[in-house]
Amino acid sequence: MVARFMTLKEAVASCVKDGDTIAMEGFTHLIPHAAGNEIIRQGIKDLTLIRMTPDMIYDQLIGAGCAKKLVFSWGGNPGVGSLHRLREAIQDHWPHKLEIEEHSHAAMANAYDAGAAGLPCAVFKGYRGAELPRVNKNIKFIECPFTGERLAAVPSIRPDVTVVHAQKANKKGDILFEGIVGVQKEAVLAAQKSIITVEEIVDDFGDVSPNAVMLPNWAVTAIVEVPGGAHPSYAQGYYKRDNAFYKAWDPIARDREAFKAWIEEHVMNGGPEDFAAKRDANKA
Amino acid sequence: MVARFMTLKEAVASCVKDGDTIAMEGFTHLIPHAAGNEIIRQGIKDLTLIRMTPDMIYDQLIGAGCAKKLVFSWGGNPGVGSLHRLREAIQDHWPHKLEIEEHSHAAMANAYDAGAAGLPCAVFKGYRGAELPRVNKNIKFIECPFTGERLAAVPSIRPDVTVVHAQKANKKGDILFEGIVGVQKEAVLAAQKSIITVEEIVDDFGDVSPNAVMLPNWAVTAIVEVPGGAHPSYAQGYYKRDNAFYKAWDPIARDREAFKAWIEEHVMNGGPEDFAAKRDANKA
Amino acid sequence: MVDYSPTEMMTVSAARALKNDDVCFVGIGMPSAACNLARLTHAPELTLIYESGTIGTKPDVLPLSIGDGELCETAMNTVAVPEMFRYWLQGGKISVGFLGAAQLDKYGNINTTVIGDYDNPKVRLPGGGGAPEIATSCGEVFIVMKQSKRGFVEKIDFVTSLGHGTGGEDRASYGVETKGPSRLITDLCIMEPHPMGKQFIVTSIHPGVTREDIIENTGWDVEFADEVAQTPIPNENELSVLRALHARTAKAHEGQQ
Amino acid sequence: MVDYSPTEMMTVSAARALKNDDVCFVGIGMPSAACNLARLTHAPELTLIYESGTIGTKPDVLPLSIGDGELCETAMNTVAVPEMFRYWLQGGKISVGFLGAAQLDKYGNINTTVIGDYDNPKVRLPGGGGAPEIATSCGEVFIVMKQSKRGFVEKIDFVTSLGHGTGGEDRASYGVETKGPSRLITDLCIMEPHPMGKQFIVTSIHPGVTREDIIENTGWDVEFADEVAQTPIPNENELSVLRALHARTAKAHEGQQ
Repeated sequence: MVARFMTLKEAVASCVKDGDTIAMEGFTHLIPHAAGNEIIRQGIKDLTLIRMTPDMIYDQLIGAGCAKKLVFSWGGNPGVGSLHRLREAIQDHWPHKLEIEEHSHAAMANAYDAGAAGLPCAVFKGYRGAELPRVNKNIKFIECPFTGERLAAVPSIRPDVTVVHAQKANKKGDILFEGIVGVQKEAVLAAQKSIITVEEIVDDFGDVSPNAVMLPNWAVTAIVEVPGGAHPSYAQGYYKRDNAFYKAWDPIARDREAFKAWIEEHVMNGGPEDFAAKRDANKA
Repeated sequence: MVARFMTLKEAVASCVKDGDTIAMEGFTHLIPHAAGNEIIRQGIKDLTLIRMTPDMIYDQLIGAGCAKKLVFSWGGNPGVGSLHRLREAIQDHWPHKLEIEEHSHAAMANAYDAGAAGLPCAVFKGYRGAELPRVNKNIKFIECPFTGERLAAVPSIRPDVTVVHAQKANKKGDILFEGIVGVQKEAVLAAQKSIITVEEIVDDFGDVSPNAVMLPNWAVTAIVEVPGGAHPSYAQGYYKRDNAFYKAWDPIARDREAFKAWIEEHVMNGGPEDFAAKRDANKA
Repeated sequence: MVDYSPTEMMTVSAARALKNDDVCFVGIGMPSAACNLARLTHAPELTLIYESGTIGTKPDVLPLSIGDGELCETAMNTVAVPEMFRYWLQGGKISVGFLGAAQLDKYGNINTTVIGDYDNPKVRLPGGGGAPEIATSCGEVFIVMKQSKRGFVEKIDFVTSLGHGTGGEDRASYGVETKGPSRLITDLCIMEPHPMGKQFIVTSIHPGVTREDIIENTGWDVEFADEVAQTPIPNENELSVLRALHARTAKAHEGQQ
Repeated sequence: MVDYSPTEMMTVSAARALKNDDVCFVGIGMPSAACNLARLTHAPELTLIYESGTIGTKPDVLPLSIGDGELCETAMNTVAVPEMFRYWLQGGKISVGFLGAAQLDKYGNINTTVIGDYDNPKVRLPGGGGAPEIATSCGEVFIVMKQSKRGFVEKIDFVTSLGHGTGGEDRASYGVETKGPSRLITDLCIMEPHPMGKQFIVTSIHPGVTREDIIENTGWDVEFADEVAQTPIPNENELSVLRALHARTAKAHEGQQ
């Protein structure tokens, strides 16, 4: 099955349904914010959200009531402070109770790797002396059959859908990631379906390195051109991280009413086409 | 400990000793033949040789009597036929008995990966219904603690020394691999010490991709400039695979005397400086 | 009407088994010729993957080894070997694995390890390489191999890689969910596994070959399907593309040293 | 004689703990300032690694997040996050991990998960991120943290990452072979683990700080080494480099939106 080019609306409508397990990845870089907004706009519910760093993108989805559960390893607004929507969901069950499954970065990175590798679990040297295994039943320990060494195991991550943002697709639908590539490739390969938003669709990638970080068109489900679609995160070579926006998010997210008004104005009454202007304002 | 630039003689003398476990890698591409010759010249003995595809480079080391044991997954002269020195060592114990530990490619690739990752073993979906587990005690099976699925396990590969060839080092000693990168990076990271022969030492790598396959100088022990050092394999961007030489190896290796004469002439009376001419004859 | 050799018949038949949207893990030798012939004829979008890490490669000449420079230069992308075996093969991304063999039984179990006893072999063969996991992780497996009593045996000396095991549901008993060997293409005929028993049965015979030829060159009791087809002969385009590919390859591999 | 703040004293002291040949896994915030100050002063060849995958990065301004573009643009190489945690951190390639904390006990065990009960937290903190494995896989760990009774507690509410456990040989009982927290740098003093008991003891006091200041801002019974040094004050170069770094950073982060 070769990837299809679609609108963002079509891509989310055809790939994401209520109750799905979804990974939206991007490690500071290339976070698929436009796609996150589209999921809120389509009113999708009961999602299990997976993400190493559920920063602003999941703060929005959680506050908007799309999430049933969160699987994560670090939930903050990096360099700014807390995620107030996440915090309120956990502490005060608003807009409703949020189940959490908490891991370390190493565990999640290994779990994505194992998911991409078709394994049921990831085995790693982790959680030694740490308390998370007491509160997370999805952390177990096994013994190395050769040395007897005690190793941590977590279930692999195998989402129904993975959504990521990349710099480029070519006309055939192959995808190119550059810079901080995070766990995007693993997250796509681990998933049943995938949506890739891209800055641009090009005829070909030119003289790109043979060892570039890429996905072939047959390993991807839907491709959507959304210039600026990672804003307020960034796309190396296209625009810079909008650090000021991350700081501005803090007071918005602190207040339920301010948050609801922001979602109404920018998400419910907005669309993916709004992101190009944000890209232009943060040109590299 | 930052990498040191050395001669090949110094590098082998300081990093490789009798009885070591050594991995010389390169998947068709970038096979460190000049370094292999140097190990024969220095008369190093009782090596445990590890390599996925012990092609001509290990045929030479085994025939020359350097090896006690071979750990491998495919032992042939690709596209040509058998490795006659390997075959004779196994079938007729010449020049002496050779212990073998045989795996599949998937097992060895996973074992290098696990070695680089500091794990005692690799866990993978392998060897299902295959007979090697009957004859190789280093293949065991474990159960996934979440699904109960039966998974294969092999000890990770953690050589005393890894020897590989790369296209470039920069003046600081960082290493750049391009093209078919095989398991070289993993093999170096899995080892206690490493020798990297390179086609050339450059001031800097220019505008190489941020995601290029590289090793920093502090992850490498010894660097040696040996132009043509991968001949008769190839170095992408420098020279082509000398397929004719691989074919010519067959009659040489078939015959003990022809083999001994070849080693005497080209290895014992040769040196790393001979490889530049071979590179020139096979220019890309 | 064109002239062709049995090997050409085999290669063309093997090529035809591949579809345009297949992702194919290519073994060296005969599989490589068949896979590239398919790509150069009816399946231009066929994705070829070699275990050296090259994805979507379109070589102009056949590689002598599975890691020739041509494979990387013409590939969409080249990944490290652990990634190839972990994310792409084990990750279930490959639809067809194409294997050859030294010894084969009627259930498609393959031996490329030893002839004779493992510890005291009569002939030490190269070994499994990628085959043990190609055989279980690819969606299905095609085997291409010249037919002979020596190669097609009742019992193989060593099970390098699993086919249908002892037949029937045995393959699944190893926790393997993929289809396994679904087609065996030889220089005499095409065989496919029996739907229930999983033993290979002859489903198509190449023109000019008799049932006796097949029986004489097979070490197990040959079974024929109720309806046995005649394999269509290579067409002119297939033959000319295949011959040109071999000619380019010979020239490229001799031009050195 | 120059003027400096307690935070500057802390950052400079933390920077000085790093050696030129260290390979340092950098947490965000205070560790990032200290590590880059070291690189810009006495340790120009110091290798800085951020968990986003950047190796040998030399940012001109401090990143707001651990994955800012500046980190990649100035790095020797950028790898995928699974590779970073698997080959580089777990693989034992990192000599120093630099961590901050919300709560800390005298054995260097760290809490960045919750204040209060895990299931009904008073305050939900960001969580462990890379810390649980940074704490066990790096050769040694430096902790940098402003001193307060609220943060320096007798018993932390949740053990996000292991320090010396319950002291003595407890850390090794988890199969951990690395050194663990070997230095705690605060705005008041420097503490190091007791050679036997492994509890932190004050080994150096910053100028102008009294023993009482330290005792009042610590939730456990403070121990002082037999010989307590006075921390050398920041020199002019350290301060000017640090201030210029902060000024560049502030300008860069405000210049947008």
